[in-house]
Amino acid sequence: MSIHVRYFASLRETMGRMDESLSPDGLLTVSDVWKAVHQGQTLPDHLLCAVNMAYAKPESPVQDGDEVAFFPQVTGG
Amino acid sequence: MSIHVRYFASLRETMGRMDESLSPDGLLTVSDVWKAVHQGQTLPDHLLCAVNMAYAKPESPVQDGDEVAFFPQVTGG
Amino acid sequence: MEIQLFETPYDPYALLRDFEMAPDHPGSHLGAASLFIGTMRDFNEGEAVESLWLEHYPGMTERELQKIAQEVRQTTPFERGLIVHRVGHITPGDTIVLIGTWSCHRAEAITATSKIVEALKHRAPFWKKEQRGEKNHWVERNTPGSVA
Amino acid sequence: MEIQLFETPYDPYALLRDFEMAPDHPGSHLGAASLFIGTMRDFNEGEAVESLWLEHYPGMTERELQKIAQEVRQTTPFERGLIVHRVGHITPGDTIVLIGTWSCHRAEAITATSKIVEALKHRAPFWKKEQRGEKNHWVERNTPGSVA
Repeated sequence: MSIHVRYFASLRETMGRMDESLSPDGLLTVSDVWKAVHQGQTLPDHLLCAVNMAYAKPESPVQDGDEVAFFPQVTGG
Repeated sequence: MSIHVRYFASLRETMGRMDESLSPDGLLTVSDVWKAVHQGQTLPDHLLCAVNMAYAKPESPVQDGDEVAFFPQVTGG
Repeated sequence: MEIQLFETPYDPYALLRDFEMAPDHPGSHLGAASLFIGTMRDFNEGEAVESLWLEHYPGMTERELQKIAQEVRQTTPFERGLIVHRVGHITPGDTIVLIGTWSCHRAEAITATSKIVEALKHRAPFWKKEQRGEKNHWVERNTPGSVA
Repeated sequence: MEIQLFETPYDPYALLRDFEMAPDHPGSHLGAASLFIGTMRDFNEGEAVESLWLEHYPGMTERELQKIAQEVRQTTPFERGLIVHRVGHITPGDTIVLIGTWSCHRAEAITATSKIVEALKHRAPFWKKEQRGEKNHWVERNTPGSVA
């Protein structure tokens, strides 16, 4: 299994990819997932995150099979 | 000349007429106009009044040629 | 402010489309429209209402609606506004009132329409008479469950 | 709550008429409808905007809109609700968002729609990218003069 990571909008462009899959080993929180793809850097305050399509916090737990998404402030409407 | 008095809605039905014309003699205020057609009675609190199609008060002045209207609370919308 | 009073049924959506298509409607500059539509209900206070008679004060009604729009505009600016109201004989499902404001900013449009709705209910010279079965009666102000 | 996302232009008024005609719409029981319509403007911050790209998060966007509707309904009950949003390539004059609530009471409809509009702007996963001349850029949250 794995953790499916997705990026949207400007972050998708900055990352240069829409999504990727990570091995769940050692990834306990959303923050850990971010660090795993950013050489240990902290998740910036201005980014939002979701686990399985519901808003989450950096400290929210993640499990094998989860979909974790990162994106900038929303601007719809 | 004269003062044109108009009634609307339930008051029109109670009065049994839509409008009437009064001689302006001695009619200085809206209240006086009401008293002239009600044997000296005071204008009841629950009624509204207008002079020349703008809301007025019982003490608002009236002049020869004015249109004075009395009606119940409004219920549009 | 455009004010329209109709003695016969009107389609609020056809009317809105026409309003927005008009040459003086600054189309794409206005990002936000806030609309309120009041429809005649077939029930009031648990009783079936067959029809409604809506009386108004021709001349004063239009003036008061213009005044309301101007007053609201002073504190809550909007670009375009529309007030439509039925008068005369009305049956359930008919649109009674349509109020719309258009603005560049959503908060202003929403607040302006809401203020116009409240002011219209409290000040505009309209009076409703309900027909329920054999009886008819003038609607009292602030009837619980009053229409819209 | 009915949620609709469109990739191509839609006519908000045709859509509203269809919605009210639907068999499950309790027609004449609902006296009040409060509607908000957000349209793409052709100017932002004084510059011409040629087009907009609206990205969303398929699946989460719909869920979040349902959550917003449910939360608003708990404090401000309404009978029926509709949220429509464009995604993809949008040009000036296109309707971006349509929010409507129907209720027996005008205050509830007006408040519910207003709350849904605010929550959608702040929480629903949509992102706008503006095309101005040769440049395009992602719209920042709370841009002064931001659309609607």
